[in-house]
Amino acid sequence: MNDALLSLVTPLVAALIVLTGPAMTPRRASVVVLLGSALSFVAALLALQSVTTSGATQTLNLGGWEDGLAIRLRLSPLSALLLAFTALIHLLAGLYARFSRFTSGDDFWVLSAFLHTALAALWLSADLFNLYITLELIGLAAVAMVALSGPKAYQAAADYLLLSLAASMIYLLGVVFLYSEYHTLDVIQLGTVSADSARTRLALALITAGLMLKGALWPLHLWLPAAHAGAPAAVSALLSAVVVKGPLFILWLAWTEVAPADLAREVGPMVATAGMIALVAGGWAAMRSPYIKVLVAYSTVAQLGYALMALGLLMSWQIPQMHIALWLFVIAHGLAKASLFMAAGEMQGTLGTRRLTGLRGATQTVPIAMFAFAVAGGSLIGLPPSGGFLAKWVLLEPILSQPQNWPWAFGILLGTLVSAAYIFRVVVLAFDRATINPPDTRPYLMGHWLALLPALIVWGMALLGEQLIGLLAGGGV
Amino acid sequence: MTPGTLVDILSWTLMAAGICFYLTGALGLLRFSDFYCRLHAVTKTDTLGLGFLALGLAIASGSLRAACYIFLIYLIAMASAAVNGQLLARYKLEQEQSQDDS
Amino acid sequence: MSSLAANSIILYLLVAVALVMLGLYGLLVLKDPIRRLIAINIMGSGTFLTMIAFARRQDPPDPILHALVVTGLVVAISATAFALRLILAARESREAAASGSTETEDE
Amino acid sequence: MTVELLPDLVLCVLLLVVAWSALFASTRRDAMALFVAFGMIVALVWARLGAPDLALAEAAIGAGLTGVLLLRAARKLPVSSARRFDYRRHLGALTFIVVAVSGFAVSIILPSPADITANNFDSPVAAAMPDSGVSHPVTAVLLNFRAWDTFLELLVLLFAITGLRQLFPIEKESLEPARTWQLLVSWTRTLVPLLLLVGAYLLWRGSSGPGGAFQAGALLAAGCVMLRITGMLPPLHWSLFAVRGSVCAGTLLFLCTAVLTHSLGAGWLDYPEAHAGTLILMIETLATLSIAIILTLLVAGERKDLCS
Repeated sequence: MNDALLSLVTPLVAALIVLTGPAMTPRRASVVVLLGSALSFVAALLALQSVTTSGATQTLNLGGWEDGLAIRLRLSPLSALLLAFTALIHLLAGLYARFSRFTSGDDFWVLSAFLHTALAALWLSADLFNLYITLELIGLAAVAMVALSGPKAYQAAADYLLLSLAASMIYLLGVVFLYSEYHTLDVIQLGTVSADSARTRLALALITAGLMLKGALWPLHLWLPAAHAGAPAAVSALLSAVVVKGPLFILWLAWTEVAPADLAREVGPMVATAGMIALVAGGWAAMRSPYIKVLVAYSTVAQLGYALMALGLLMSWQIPQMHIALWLFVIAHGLAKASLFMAAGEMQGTLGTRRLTGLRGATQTVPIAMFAFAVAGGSLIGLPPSGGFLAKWVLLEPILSQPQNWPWAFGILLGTLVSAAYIFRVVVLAFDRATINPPDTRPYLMGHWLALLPALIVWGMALLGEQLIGLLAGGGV
Repeated sequence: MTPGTLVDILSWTLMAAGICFYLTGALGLLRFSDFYCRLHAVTKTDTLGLGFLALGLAIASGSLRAACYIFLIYLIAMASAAVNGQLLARYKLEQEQSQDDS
Repeated sequence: MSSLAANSIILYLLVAVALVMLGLYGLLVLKDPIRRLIAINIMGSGTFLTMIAFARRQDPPDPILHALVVTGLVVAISATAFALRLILAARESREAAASGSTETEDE
Repeated sequence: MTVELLPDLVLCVLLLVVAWSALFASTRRDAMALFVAFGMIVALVWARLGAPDLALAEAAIGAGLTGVLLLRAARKLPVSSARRFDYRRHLGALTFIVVAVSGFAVSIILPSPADITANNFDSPVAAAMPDSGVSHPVTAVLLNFRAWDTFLELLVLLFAITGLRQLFPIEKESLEPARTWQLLVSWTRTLVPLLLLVGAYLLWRGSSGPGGAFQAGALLAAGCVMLRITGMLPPLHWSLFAVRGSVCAGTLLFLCTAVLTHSLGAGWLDYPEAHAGTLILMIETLATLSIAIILTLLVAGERKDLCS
């Protein structure tokens, strides 16, 4: 637990130093925040190691009060993994923001460190109200970061904030109904006492609606493309890679731990169906988008469909394999999407256009960024041996083993085809050497290489596949 | 008729009077045509209405301490009503004047 | 502190749900961002009223729910202030763009 | 139906009517003004429901600070023309609410009304109170049992102010100097010391009765906002260390306490029992400072405050 707390505290300390420190230029701020992220990453890895070697989930009652009174923090293999993942993504995005030519605004550093803290607090919390505050923290930080790209993004940021506030109110109302019935906010305690009743159903429905709106899960995703596409590249990477996963984590907690198993079994197919529709609808919208970043943003909607589907199937079948698939998806998607957004930002900046058609001949003008885009896209499609392939493989195995489950496999197939279509649409344009769109400026290679980095990591995930699966299988929670 | 009921009757009468003033104030707010008249209706009846209400409550409470609290509250409320009324009226007046100029 | 009748608590619960729904409806149909912000705040008041009504089931009222409302209020005011400023800034930037000022159209 | 229900009914009708008219008022300014009135009624309802702490907070925030916030925003917005009365919108809202509330009543309340209002639970708070270091349960929950929530709540304020700082891109410096009337200035001179006194009292009082850091901070912020608007307080330049320091002070002390109790004491935020009361008062004091400054900046902050 010590290491996990350290991982939570370091970015906050970095942010406070940046806020109060004397003569804090953006350059110094970047150094402080990057150091914080790096330390946090190391601490998260240590936490991961300690939780896997001890083999048990650790809990901590804050303030030393008994269960039910204290807020409980919980370090499971999953939360340790997510801590490390968040720190890694922040480190990568921070490095990109530091060395890329396209600045992300002076306040990027404080806000990104704040966002990191809030996410770490979310992964560790096991208290529904505490989770509400972390959600609000994430929402505020994310909106402020969207607004970093200047006045043209304010409208999108304002819409994002209003919806996000409404969503957290709906979530909070659900939490209140749960508390009114069970007199506790603790996830673990709720899991032992919850029963199928009208009030529980209402509460879970409210919680689910709020979280789906917050996490841009289909059909409540309409705010996402404008917000994610409007932000600076490093911010888009953070938003798509980790921010939308927060609500997903709480949704997963609510349905696998708080909800009674029978109710979860009943609702599971609906969630999985929503995921399937998200896959196709999001992919279709991505395919038809005329802008590079909007395409990538819609692809987030589509990819979250996989996660939603894995969650739905986990709820209805209650097999650990779906749990593994869900979180592998989250991590693989996070890394790939970070790379896609950074590459898109680099290409867009170098070629001087936001339009997809501007990418003609990108293989020659911005080869490295385009390579990063293609490699990350390969993971989204699920080409072996990428992280995306690993996740899809784990998801498909139990589906294919039973003939009555094949409709789900059909959905996945359709989703794969659509994602292949939108990625190849970009790649084909990029190979068009006849009508090359000349770059505005000489490409600045550092940013391109940094955009490639997460894509390489996601392909490297396959090497660690066995360990990752074992890690996630070890702790059911 | 015990002294207790006498006090009750007195306090209820005062409170009823206060409520009457509030009602007339509300009526004035709704029916008067012009800004200053409305302001007049609200502030004047508010002061009187709150005064009677506070007096009634102070008598009903039966303790000197509570009566003092209520008196303090009345004092602050009255002062703020007077200041706010003045400020609103002046603001409106200045707006009208600046409109006339242009 | 006299305990409140069960009927009153139910009444307040119903009103709280009505407020949340009113806010939600406003959020769905209104276009003006400031009115939508007001709608969200009304939703919030409804949610907090639910909490306080539930807290009142005990005598003295449940302190945990009261503490949660205090926390919720802070979150609400911070978010409202931020949102209001954001709405104004968005409006200013649109006006600047519309009046064809030196603000560049695009990157 | 009993007579006791009458005041509640009146309050509820008032609440709904004002909320309704705040949403659908004909002009935007009316909507804002009505929303401030709504805040006052909410405070009244909460006082009625036995929550004086919250009524205080709501009155200071919902009616006071939000009012200033909205009125300042209204000054920057053009006057919107009055909208025609759109009966479809009202009808739609009415249908929506009636359906939802009756659905709620039928499915949740009617099956077991006694179960909803039952008082069958012994809160663990009462049992733990003697060890908490304070005697007011809400303060105990806020600063001891659920101190982590309060810590994150301070972070919410910090996030909001950091986010707010970048939102002054093209705002011109206000052309007309703030018009200050003599009456307003003298009224502020009278009121602000009173607010400071009440704020300090509430902070002190918080350990044993309704009150506490947040209410005190909100009142102090109200005073600072008044001073700031009348121009009696110089701009709170962000570049001043004192401003940034006090913005972060609450968070910093909280964080130090957490780390120290973790490394030297029994655990994360586990206060040593003998010093719990003192520690809580210290944290509350700095938290009040932070809350007051941040709320002031959030409500009255201008470009010259935040972007220097």
